[in-house]
Amino acid sequence: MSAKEAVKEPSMLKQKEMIARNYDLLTSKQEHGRAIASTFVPGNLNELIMCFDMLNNLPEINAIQNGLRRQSGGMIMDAEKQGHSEDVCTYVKADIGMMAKGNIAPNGKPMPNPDVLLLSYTGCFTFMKWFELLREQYKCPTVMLHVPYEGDGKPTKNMRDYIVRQLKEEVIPALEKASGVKFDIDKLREILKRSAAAEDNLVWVLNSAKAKPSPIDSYFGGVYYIGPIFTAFRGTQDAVEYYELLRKEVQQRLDEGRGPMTPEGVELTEQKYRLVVEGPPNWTSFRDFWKMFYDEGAVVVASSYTKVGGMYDYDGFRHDPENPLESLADYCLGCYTNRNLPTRIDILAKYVEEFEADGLLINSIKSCNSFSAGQLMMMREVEKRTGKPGAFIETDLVDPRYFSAANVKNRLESYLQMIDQKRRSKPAAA
Amino acid sequence: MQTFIGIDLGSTTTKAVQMDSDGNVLGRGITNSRSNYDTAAAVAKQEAMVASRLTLFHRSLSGIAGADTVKAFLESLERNFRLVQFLEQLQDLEKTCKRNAENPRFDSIRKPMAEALDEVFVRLGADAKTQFKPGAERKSDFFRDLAGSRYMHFGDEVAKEAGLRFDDLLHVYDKSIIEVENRPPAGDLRDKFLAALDAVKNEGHVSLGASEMDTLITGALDTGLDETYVVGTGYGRVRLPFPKEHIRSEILCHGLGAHLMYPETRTVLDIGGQDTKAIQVDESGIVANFQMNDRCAAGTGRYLGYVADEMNIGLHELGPMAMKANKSLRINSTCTVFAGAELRDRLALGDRREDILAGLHRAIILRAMSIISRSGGITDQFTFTGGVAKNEAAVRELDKLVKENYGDVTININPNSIYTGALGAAEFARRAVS
Amino acid sequence: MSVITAGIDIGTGAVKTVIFKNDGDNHEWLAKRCDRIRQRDPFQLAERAYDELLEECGLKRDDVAYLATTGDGENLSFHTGHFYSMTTHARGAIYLEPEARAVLDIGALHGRAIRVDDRGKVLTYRMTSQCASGSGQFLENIARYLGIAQDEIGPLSQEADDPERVSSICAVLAETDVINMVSRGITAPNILKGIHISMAVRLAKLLKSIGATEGTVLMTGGLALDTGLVAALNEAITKEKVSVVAKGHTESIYAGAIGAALWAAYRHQKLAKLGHLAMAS
Amino acid sequence: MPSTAEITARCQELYDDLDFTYAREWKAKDPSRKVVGFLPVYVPRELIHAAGALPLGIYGGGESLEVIHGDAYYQSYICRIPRSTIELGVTKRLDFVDGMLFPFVCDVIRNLSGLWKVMFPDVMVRFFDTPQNFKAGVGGDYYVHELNELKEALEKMAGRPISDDDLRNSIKLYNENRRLIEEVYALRMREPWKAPSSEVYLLMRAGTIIDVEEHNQMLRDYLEATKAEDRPIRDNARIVITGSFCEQPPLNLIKSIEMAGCYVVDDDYHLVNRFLVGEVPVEGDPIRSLVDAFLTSSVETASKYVPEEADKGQFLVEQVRRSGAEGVIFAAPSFCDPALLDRPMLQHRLKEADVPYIAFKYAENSGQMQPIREQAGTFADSIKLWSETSEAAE
Ligand SMILES: Nc1ncnc2c1ncn2[C@@H]1O[C@H](COP(=O)(O)OP(=O)(O)O)[C@@H](O)[C@H]1O
Ligand SMILES: Nc1ncnc2c1ncn2[C@@H]1O[C@H](COP(=O)(O)OP(=O)(O)O)[C@@H](O)[C@H]1O
Ligand code: SF4
Ligand code: SF4
Ligand code: SF4
Repeated sequence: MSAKEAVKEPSMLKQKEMIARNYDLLTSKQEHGRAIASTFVPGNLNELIMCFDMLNNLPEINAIQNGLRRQSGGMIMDAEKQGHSEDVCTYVKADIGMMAKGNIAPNGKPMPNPDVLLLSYTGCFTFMKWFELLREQYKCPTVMLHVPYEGDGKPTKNMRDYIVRQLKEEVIPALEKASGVKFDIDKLREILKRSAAAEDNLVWVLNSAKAKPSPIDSYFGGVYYIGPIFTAFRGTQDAVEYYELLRKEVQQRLDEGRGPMTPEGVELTEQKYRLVVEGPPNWTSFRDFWKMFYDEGAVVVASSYTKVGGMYDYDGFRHDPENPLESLADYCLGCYTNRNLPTRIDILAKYVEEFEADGLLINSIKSCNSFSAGQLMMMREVEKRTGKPGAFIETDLVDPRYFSAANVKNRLESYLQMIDQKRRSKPAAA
Repeated sequence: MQTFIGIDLGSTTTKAVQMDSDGNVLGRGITNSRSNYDTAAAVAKQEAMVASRLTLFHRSLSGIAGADTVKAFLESLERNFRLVQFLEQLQDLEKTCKRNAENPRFDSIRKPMAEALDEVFVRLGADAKTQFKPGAERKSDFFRDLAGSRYMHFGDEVAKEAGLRFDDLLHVYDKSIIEVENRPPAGDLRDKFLAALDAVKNEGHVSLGASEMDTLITGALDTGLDETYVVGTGYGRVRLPFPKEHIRSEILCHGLGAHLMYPETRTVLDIGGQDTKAIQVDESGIVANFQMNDRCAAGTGRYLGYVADEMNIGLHELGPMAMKANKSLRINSTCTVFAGAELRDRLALGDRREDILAGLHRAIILRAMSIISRSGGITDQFTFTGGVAKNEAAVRELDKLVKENYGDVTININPNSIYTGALGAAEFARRAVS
Repeated sequence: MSVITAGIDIGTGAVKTVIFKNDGDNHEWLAKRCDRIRQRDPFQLAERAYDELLEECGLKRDDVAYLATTGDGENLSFHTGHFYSMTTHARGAIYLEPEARAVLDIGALHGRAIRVDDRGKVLTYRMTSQCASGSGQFLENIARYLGIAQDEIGPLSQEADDPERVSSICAVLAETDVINMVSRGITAPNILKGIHISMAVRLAKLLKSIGATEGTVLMTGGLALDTGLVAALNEAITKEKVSVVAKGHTESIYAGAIGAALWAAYRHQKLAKLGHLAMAS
Repeated sequence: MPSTAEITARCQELYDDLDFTYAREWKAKDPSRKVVGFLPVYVPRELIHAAGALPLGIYGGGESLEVIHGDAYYQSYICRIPRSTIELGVTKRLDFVDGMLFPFVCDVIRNLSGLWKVMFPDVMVRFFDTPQNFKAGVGGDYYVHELNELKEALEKMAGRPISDDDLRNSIKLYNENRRLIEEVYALRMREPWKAPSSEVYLLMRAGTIIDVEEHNQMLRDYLEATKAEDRPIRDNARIVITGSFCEQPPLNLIKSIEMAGCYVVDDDYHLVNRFLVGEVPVEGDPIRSLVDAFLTSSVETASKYVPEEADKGQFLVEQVRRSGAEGVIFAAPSFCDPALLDRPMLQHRLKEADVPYIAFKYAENSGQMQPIREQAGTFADSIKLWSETSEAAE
């Protein structure tokens, strides 16, 4: 990442500062004594954690940070040396490897152990094993919140009741115990109000990509936009402000007919291809990966990855202060990977249509069965429904061994040339 | 005249196709790929140009001589041309081998080694004449293969006679052949053709008058073949010294190439040295979908290469041997490197070579079927391209499996199928100008 | 009373045969021989080698108390018993290098790391997977491609000044990587060293995963003779901050056969004690 | 009375038959009959049986199915069972199946349920979830609802109601099945040479294919037949296999382990047969009984959460102790997240208990047995050469 840094927009600076502050808070636990909960991005109950004045440490985010800094490769190898299989999710191994290396946070200070593991079991099997593994190391209280999978594509009352039951009988008591703070439902309502406000602006920003040219990149830029709301900031005033700021900036680009900014500081305004992307990005070569897109004039107008930590556009879900626990349950149930395949197909097909995309590109992640198992069928179904061609590339999240730049480039280029050739042959139809 | 050239720099072979402005193929050239990509591309291109010249000879001669004469003449011309070319390269090889034999490693055997090399090359030179006799059959047209197998043969003889280790002679060869084949092609084509024409005269099989000769030379040899536009493709394309707009992805080139050969093609399967690609094209040859193997070379052409090496036979002998199988054994591991081991395992269990080979071929095709299925299945017509299309056992298995899974579809296999990518590239070159 | 035992190791690349005379804890190595298989029937080869070797020692088949096979020798018709490769390599390694606490057995297609105790007992092990990435065969192919003889690989590799790592995991695609490197003008020593480093890193990982953290690691199998690999391995081990030293041994290639012959002696003794001698002859 | 060889041959025939002739014929006997396929690890077969349907275990395509279309649905880094299952579907080998249950094991089978819905819209397809919370009032209540939903779906499919007595009767039959299966396992623990692991394996697989009453008879016959036969004792080590609860290893692998010197004295191959431990009460509300059995007396396996850290892995340790095993072989399918993520934790527990173990991976169509023999053989060698116990066994 030696390339020169682009001009930073105010929202970027704000986010950077928020993240730094949170890491500083986490690593200075000794001083302030606030308890720490660890949990996952999908089904992240940040509002609830905030109710107990606890800090939220998300191991996936640490893995991403380590991936971006190209530290993850070594950590994964360390975990494999400890006997973890080559075949399993690399987020887990990066996390375990990080522990072996002294659990150093991105700010260079050691990360204190969590006081409670909040196993919000949402949309991914690996989560369960991940926290069983951490529990073995930390020997700390662990509380399971089982969020049933929407096998039939919709949440049922039984599912919601089950989650609320677990919140009341398992999660809340465990958090009370870990933090020493009593649960206050009114405080939760307050926080949820702020969540909903930020969510409105996020959805607006994501929908701005319907414009041509799109003022944002909904994947490579998108992963930054979802940062606060998917992590330790949903429900904070900071998040509310961040999304207001972001919306203003996007509004301005929209008004001026400008495209998103690339890391090299140029605007991608000449957008030759509009794509919908399914699947998480690769983090270890994030910049190179992105460059392959903008070098060809490809912009991502919608993506499913920006819905893993909460789905706010498809069926309009918002956190609801009137029904706090129920809305937390609905939030968990609706996370992207907790939805069944027919629903995921529907979501993607609608994106292709509503964002007038040229096609669906799937970045299939070796690590992630939750995302990846079934994606080939999804691609074909979306092609069938939209009549737009799909493409399939394979990489990994944080394992540099599984990012073959030449391969990805070859596939991406072939795909884009194919779209191009198609367009040229039927100028009238297009 | 204007010509358009497509170059397909494959992992195993490099192919070139030269086309005129009407889209007629003038010549095709092929060579083995090597570490110097520029040289590989240059050699393939030169080979295509040689073939183009032969086409021109054909064209200009057709007006003035009977069909049999034309045929005999062209046969003799090409053969003699190849001989001239071969001797030139052999000379280079000899010089290089002698230089490499001066390595301190051979200090103790310097003299016998030098003598042995002299002897080997004397025999090779004499042998070349028989190899290129009228009607003689050669194993391959690549200098590396041709010189290599003869060198092994004479090297073994000479080493025995001189009491030297064959391994040492072999080692000198291994080192030298790399140097030789990575040197850009030397010499002028025109001179070589003139020399070959002389040889044709001397052979005396074909009698042509002086004026006819002149017409030929001006009509065929002196016609300019401009390289109007060149397009490169293949896995090594990014390393070709071409600007970006002269490069096309191999998927597009294969799609278009297959379409040119068989306009009704809707599904293309290409099995090359390192990759297997399945491509769906529409009625104008535009790619609609594709799949290829990546990260793992299991079940590609190289797989057969390993098997052939293991059995110590030529690639082109594999297919015929597999055809003699009584049954096809089930082979599960398609890991290219383990293919040899699996073969050995099976032989140890008492299975027949032919049956194992049949199983290995089926394994490759099964993998290809998966990739096809991933790309969207097979729609009539189906075209099979790439080096493995030359293998009859692979073709037989494919035929069976296609019929079983997709019913009665037309399966096209062109004798020039290995040039599909280069053909597509040449067409892209032609379109870029028109 | 001394007993004669023999060990035959049938590998993918070569058949190794040894004969021992054992007297309690004294083992005298009488004879050895290694035949490269090269498309021949390994069982016939083994039988011939065995008989010729016996003759060399002035012995007959009947003089041998226990013939143990290892490697792919399970089905050899005239053996007394069979031990699996890791069992025998462990024992052979201790014989060759009594200080060894781990064994790295790298042959044409396999790689195994074995942790052993001072009596040659296998404590833990790891094998490379079914994928042939980083195998000896691969190195052999590359050397051939570069025009380098097998015994030159090691010395050349140690001349490297700027080794270039191979990125592909696949042994076949890595060949293209290497061709690419040559095309970029990378020198043979740097390429070989690069491959050695890739292999060494994996092997070091293998070693670490079996918990080999101190003492000597003895390399057995054909690649133990590759000094370049041994050097790269020691560098990789140092990087991993593990205090072991990897060593080759001139007789490393016989480790499996030796182990088989020695276990044969042990087993023979045990069976004799139990009165099962009939089984052993 | 049939011999073990005859029983095994019958089981092998059922195992090899990827056209599911037995189930097809069973169904053809009566137009009201239905067949419900299910994948590993666990479904309450009692409920399916009570609906008058045949529960049919679908364990992928095994070693003999040539997968051609399946790879079009799954990337190379996903295990084999979903792709061969898809192959079975695409090649119409499952066209007679009226319903398919995809139980919760991992995300692969979970997602396969959606795939099936898209590809086979005429089949009753359900993702079957079991609770990860084991309190009667929390997970229990949820599970009661889930089972009732499943019951309604089955009733709709079968076109008839399932009465409590139907269900009680089915529970009774499966209780008998569980008892007999435990007897076979106990026999093998005592005298492993009398019940080779490949035979037991096939016998257990048959239980997932044929009607429960028929299987009960088969089990009785087998137990009887082993008594009558004398088989040679071999100098083998005693081991437990774990991690093979979903995609199944090829039969050759199971045989290779034994050939390399290991007696398998316990395993987790067809866990559905033994998922509920002991008898399910026949009195009272039968749905509640099934729920309670699941909550309080079911096996520990990777896809079930273990609420207390201290309990994790104890089931395996207990299995080793009870079966008198000398070691554990972790045999997991390649790319199997549940088995492979669980493995380090189980290994820690074994280490604490001083139980030796080895681990390897397989695929249902693995062809090369050499590495497997090598590893199992070395393991057996080391137990035999070094452990004190096997000295006596000689
Ligand atoms: N004469 C032949 N007979 C049979 N197979 C052949 C023959 N020539 C080449 N092949 C096969 O074709 C493969 C090379 O295919 P090719 O299309 O040239 O690959 P690439 O485009 O990757 O260079 C070889 O690995 C070999 O398996
Ligand atoms: N002098 C040497 N230097 C480097 N490698 C060697 C040497 N001699 C043999 N080898 C390698 O050893 C391998 C054979 O090893 P071996 O342990 O005998 O294998 P196997 O037991 O499978 O037959 C060959 O593939 C070759 O690459
Ligand atoms: S499997 Fe996928 S969703 Fe689960 S932890 Fe790994 S990357 Fe995240
Ligand atoms: S399995 Fe074989 S072909 Fe595939 S990646 Fe490994 S070495 Fe390469
Ligand atoms: S084998 Fe493992 S990963 Fe595959 S479906 Fe079964 S449980 Fe899931």
